[in-house]
Amino acid sequence: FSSEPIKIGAPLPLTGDYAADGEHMLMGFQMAVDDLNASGGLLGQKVELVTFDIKNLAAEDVSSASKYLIKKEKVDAVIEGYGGWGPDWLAFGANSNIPFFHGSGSSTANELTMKDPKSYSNMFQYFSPETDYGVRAYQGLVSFDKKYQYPNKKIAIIYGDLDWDITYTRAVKDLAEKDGWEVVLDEKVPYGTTDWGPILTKIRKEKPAAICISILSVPDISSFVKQFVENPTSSLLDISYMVVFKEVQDAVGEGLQGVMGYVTSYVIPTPEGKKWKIRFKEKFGFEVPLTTPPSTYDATMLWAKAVREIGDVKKYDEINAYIKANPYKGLLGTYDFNNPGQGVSPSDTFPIAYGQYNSKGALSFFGVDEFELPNYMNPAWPKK
Amino acid sequence: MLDVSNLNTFYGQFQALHDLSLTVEDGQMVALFGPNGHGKSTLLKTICGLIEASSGSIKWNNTELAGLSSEKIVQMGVIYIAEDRHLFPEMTVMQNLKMGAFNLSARSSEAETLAYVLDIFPKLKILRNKPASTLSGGEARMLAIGRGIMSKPKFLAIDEPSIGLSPKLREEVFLKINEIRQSGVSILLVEQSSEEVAEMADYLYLMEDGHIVFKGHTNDALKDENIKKIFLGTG
Amino acid sequence: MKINREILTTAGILIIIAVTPLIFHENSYTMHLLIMSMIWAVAATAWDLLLGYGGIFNLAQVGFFAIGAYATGMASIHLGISPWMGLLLGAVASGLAGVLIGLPCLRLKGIYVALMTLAFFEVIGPLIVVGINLGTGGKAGLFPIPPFRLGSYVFNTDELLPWYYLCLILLAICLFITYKLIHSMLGLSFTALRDSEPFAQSLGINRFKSALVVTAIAAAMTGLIGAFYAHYVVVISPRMLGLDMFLFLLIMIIFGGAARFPGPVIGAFVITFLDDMLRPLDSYRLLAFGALMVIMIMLLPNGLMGLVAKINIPLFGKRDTEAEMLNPDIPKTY
Amino acid sequence: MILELKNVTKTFGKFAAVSDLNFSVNEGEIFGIAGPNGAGKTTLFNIISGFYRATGNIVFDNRKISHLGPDKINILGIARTFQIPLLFDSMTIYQNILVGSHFGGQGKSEVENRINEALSFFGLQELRAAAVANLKLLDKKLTMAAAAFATRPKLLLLDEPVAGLNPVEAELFVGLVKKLNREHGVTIIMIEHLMNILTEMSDRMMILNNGQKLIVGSPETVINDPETIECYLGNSHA
Amino acid sequence: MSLNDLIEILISGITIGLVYFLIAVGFSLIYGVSRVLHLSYGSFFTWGAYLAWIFAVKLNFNYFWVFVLVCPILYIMGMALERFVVRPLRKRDNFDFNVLLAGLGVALFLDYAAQAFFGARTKSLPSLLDGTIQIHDFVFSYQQLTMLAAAVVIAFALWFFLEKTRQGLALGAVAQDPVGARIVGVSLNKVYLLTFGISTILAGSAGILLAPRFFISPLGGWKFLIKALIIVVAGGLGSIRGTLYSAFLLGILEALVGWLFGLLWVMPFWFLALLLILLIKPHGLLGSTADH
Ligand SMILES: Nc1ncnc2c1ncn2[C@@H]1O[C@H](COP(=O)(O)OP(=O)(O)OP(=O)(O)O)[C@@H](O)[C@H]1O
Ligand SMILES: Nc1ncnc2c1ncn2[C@@H]1O[C@H](COP(=O)(O)OP(=O)(O)OP(=O)(O)O)[C@@H](O)[C@H]1O
Ligand SMILES: [Mg+2]
Ligand SMILES: [Mg+2]
Repeated sequence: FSSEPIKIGAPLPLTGDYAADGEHMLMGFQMAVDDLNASGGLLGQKVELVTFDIKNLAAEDVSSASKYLIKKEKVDAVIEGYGGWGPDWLAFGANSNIPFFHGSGSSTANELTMKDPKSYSNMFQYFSPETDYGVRAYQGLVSFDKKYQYPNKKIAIIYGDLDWDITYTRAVKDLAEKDGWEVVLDEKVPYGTTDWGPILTKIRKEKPAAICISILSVPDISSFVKQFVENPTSSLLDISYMVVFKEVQDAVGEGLQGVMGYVTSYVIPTPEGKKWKIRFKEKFGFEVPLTTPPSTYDATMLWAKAVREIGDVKKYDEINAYIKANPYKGLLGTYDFNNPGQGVSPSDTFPIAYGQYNSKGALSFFGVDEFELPNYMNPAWPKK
Repeated sequence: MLDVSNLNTFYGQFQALHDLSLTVEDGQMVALFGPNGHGKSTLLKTICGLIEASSGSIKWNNTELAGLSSEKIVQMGVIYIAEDRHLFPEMTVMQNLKMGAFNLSARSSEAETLAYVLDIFPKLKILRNKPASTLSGGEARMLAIGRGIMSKPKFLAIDEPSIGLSPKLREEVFLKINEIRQSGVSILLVEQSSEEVAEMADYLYLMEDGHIVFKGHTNDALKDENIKKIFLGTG
Repeated sequence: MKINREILTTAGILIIIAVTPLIFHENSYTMHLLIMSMIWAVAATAWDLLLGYGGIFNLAQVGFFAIGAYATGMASIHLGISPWMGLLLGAVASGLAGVLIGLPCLRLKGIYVALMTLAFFEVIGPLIVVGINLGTGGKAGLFPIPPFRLGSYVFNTDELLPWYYLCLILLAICLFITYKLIHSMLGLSFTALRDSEPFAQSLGINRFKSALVVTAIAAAMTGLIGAFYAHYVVVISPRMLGLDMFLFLLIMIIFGGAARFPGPVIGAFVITFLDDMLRPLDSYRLLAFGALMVIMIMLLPNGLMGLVAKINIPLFGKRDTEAEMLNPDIPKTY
Repeated sequence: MILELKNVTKTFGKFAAVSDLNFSVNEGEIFGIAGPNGAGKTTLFNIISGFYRATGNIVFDNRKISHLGPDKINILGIARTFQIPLLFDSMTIYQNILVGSHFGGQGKSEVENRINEALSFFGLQELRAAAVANLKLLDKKLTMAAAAFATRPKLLLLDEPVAGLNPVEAELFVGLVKKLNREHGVTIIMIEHLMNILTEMSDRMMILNNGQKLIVGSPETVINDPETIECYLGNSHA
Repeated sequence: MSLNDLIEILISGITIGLVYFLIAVGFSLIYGVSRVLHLSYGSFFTWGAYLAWIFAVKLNFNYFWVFVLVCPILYIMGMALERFVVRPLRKRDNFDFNVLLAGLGVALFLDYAAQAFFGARTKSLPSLLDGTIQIHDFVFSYQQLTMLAAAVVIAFALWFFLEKTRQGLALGAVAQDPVGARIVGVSLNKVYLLTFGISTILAGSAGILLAPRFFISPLGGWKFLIKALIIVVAGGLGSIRGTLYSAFLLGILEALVGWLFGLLWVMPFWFLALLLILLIKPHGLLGSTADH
């Protein structure tokens, strides 16, 4: 390697409530950086990861992150995992022109970028916005009428007070209502809810055919499912992104059979994808979790490709322009930023995976690809 | 027999007791007089292990008390009745008395002692379910003395028991203390001054600035006009 | 004003802060840390005024910070008022909130005040979230909060010097107010109340009134700096009400020295930079912090300022005793 | 008449510590109160000085004060001391008195005067800079009284002021109280168990028993009253 | 609202109350005896659960052995905290304030030590007993019933200990007047050690009992600590019975408010309830009136 390493800045929640997610994001980065260095580095230079703990994602930590990474460490790209708070990143990333990738999955962030494309020309959102996941969930949860007889047309919507949760469930609700579903429960709950008695009483009263709940916290969602299963109604249950967490599976066990949700970082089982999964397991000793590692890996690699193409890591504007103009094929599909919001959105080549826990306790996906199309199942709530 | 010799006690830099020696024979009542702020309470607290002596010895029946923890000292029957009472404010009068019998040697005879105490201070019987925090100054004093007796003392160090008592009660209290002495308990009684106490006591010590300035049989002291004037407020 | 150790230390600190940019103005990250330190210095000093001097265990301080930030944030985004007015508004809004919370809470005593105000603190977050229709921005927060303007100059994130000196002015103002307050009769009344409340009352001190006044002042100072913070970081959200800020402010107070003006200021700088230096430890950072905090309390119960008080330098006049530190002499004018 | 109590009752739960008490104190007199332990004397002081809220009516200096808090009552002109000495332990004597002078006294420009006067009246000039925490009892009691005096009271309530003092000290203190009464015209109400002192000082005396008034009158009548002897003084005083 | 709904709400309120009682009782005890606001309490709650996780999940012991093994460890941890952190501070100025902050420091340390050892990811414990039973229309899980039993046993045992045994009375005595306690022959250090030991066991066992319902994460204790604080205050600091009442009161309030207005309103209503309680009774439901 030539002497100067190239630095990538990674603001991650390493302590605090989101530390668990931070760990997974970090794995994707480590894998990417090791891959790059193993193949001789980037433009002959060693690649180095500089992390910054953004704790509970408070604005000043995000602000400090940008200043620390850009001004002090002088990194050549910033890639964050996900925060769900796109606007924060726009506020701080826009002051420079270095490539800045954020995984907020925020439709607001896309809209803001559209309004001021010039100052945000270096900002790329590499997760689909939450509304698209809502659409996907709607298709999986409520409109899957070919193989399933819905007992009624009632749906219950429960969501945490994050933007992500609100926007996601709103999308499901709007589509369902348009289809003639009756929304019998539309309830916002605070994060940290682990006693669901009052809500479950309402659900038991209405016995809705479908329940859609979005709250991005393992204890919250696990306790919901666990307490629901103690005295269940015959409802299809969508727990949104939380299906991916192994912890939820460990905690709820059998009760998770038939529960559905979407996956943001689903490695498409192409030969490359399969190989990558094996490599991951060799490196870390366990199966790739369905959380973020492939995403942070992809983001790093797609930036690296642009750098290689341009041939100079400091030519930020050119790199940004290249990223925008050229779709990149990664583990999760083809990233295409060529739109005014500079964010990816779902398509045939960049699918959203929607899955259901089967009787073997594994997620079966439908609609992602033709390889693994399972039969839709009625949730087998344990008999009392 | 309690034998204090060459005791020195400090509060930080400040020396409160200077080379102090004092003896209380079995069954004796010794009175210790002195103006306030001159170390009387300090002496009692040091004897009972609430304050650590920096040097000197305190022998109780040939056992060295200096350096022992207060609970061991209490266990041996050396009991302190504090000037500022130190009752348990949220406990009732009855619970306070029961706590007096906390140490193992007092437990077995708790019921008898309790009857004895309530006999001395009938008022406590009336107040038995009141929290100590609500007692009047004098009532609290009675309770403090009662609690001390509950500990089954063999040696009782009493610190200014008469402050705040009504004249009638004061008289009674001294009579009772005398009674306790007659039951075989050795007593070291601290007062600012009091002719009644002087007359009851077998032996008298006078203290000034942490030094013993006079010791002798009460009769001798009572003959000394100077002492009478300064320490007893009479003559 | 008699020159004493407190004034000398404070003046020293302010002068050092004022000249530091000569060295660091190039390094915008260090400048940023310095600005954050000043912000925390104000918040910690105001809190110490209550905790250390007033003996009022008000745990809602971080809440006042948020109220100040939201007042100016909402007013400047939705009503378009100038950020300068926003600073004032933040102070006033927080001061009022202080009174509002003080009215019920300060009738209680000691630890009950602590828990009542803690409960209040816990409730601000949910209220901000619930109040999304009033323009609080809900859980996502408010963005972007407009910057200060001076004539045609617009404060911006690339040039930190103007922010820096603005913040320094606010810090100086707040330190001045605090110093005056500690050495006023109001300050004395707190010592009196802490030593013996009945005696104090029997001499004409009204505990409730005294407590309410400092609570309002401390809240207003916190709100003021909260408002500055909002403009400086551009985004605010209920996440600032997390445990982090709460803990860190407390740690700053201990490190600096509770009730040892201007200890919390020193604490704020030390902790902010220490936190940054420990960054390479990643998730072990807070582990180290916890251990450090305990060790510090065991070794230096009076904080760094307690240490300063022990230093014997001729320039500092004669050595202050503990008692003098706690009971600064009272100015002869009333 | 500077203070008048009408039908004053204070109950704790079911127990009446002071019940249906009526009496008045004349301007300029020394009014002694005695009575058995637990008779309600301190409670009475706490009522008058606003620490307890009682039923009934209290009029001070032609104003109804029964509803006011301790700080207000002090500012109207009633100061008190406490049975167990209370002081601001972390302050000096000077500062203790300063608190009284500033918060309790009227006229901010007079603050320093009042302090100096209190210091010299109670002979504390020398000790003014001493920390009060480790003072001896007499000096504590003097400081407490001086702080109360610095609020310029019309009426001063003293709760067992000489308890715990030796005869010489007690005499000194009593002398100051008399001087306060004579030279500064401060009306005094004083609780004391030491009968020789109380009778010697008081213009009039009252005995409380079980929260009720037993007798009010001149010291001689009071201490020779058989009921007083029976419940309070005991036989040796007869 | 139908009767069945109401009963169901009450049942969930009582369940929540149970949880809160289990969490708050040790905290109340420790404050009651040693006047220490034990801010690392929540971390011991977490550690209890993590230790149980090691034995129950990693080493596959059954719950009986888990308790037998974990309780002594917790007891020792509690005593160590008393001996090495609290006791040295007790001798110095500003004890109240310093011990509060030292508690925070210990909490930070323990929490992040947990993260270092066990990782940041949420862990779960299996239920103590699996399954549910139905009574009329209402379904109870065995887990719920175990918690009920545990709460009853703990409440009774504590009551008995504090009111009926001499050691228990000694704890009270130390709380109210440490010098007085020494005068009657109580050893302060022993009592403090005992208190910290017991309350740490209480915290840890609450962690074990509740982990199957709420899961374990390094920072999971904070939420409970804060709730415990509110409950203990509302009940009256130091009163175990008061803690019992207020835990159930606030639990039922939570269920009712959640049902009527939504869970988002629970904390505001708690705040209101606390305010009301303290305005009417400034020392909480059963708090003593003596000034601390
Ligand atoms: N905790 C303490 N710290 C420092 N000095 C103390 C302490 N307790 C007492 N002293 C000092 O020690 C000296 C002796 O006090 P002590 O209480 O023994 O006197 P005493 O003779 O009992 O007086 P009194 O008649 O007032 O009870 C006094 O000068 C007092 O100021
Ligand atoms: N806060 C309270 N709650 C309940 N009872 C109380 C309270 N305060 C005082 N009492 C009771 O009221 C009675 C009168 O008390 P008070 O202190 O007025 O007596 P006192 O006349 O001053 O007696 P002493 O001469 O012993 O000081 C006592 O029986 C006492 O127990
Ligand atoms: Mg004494
Ligand atoms: Mg009295």
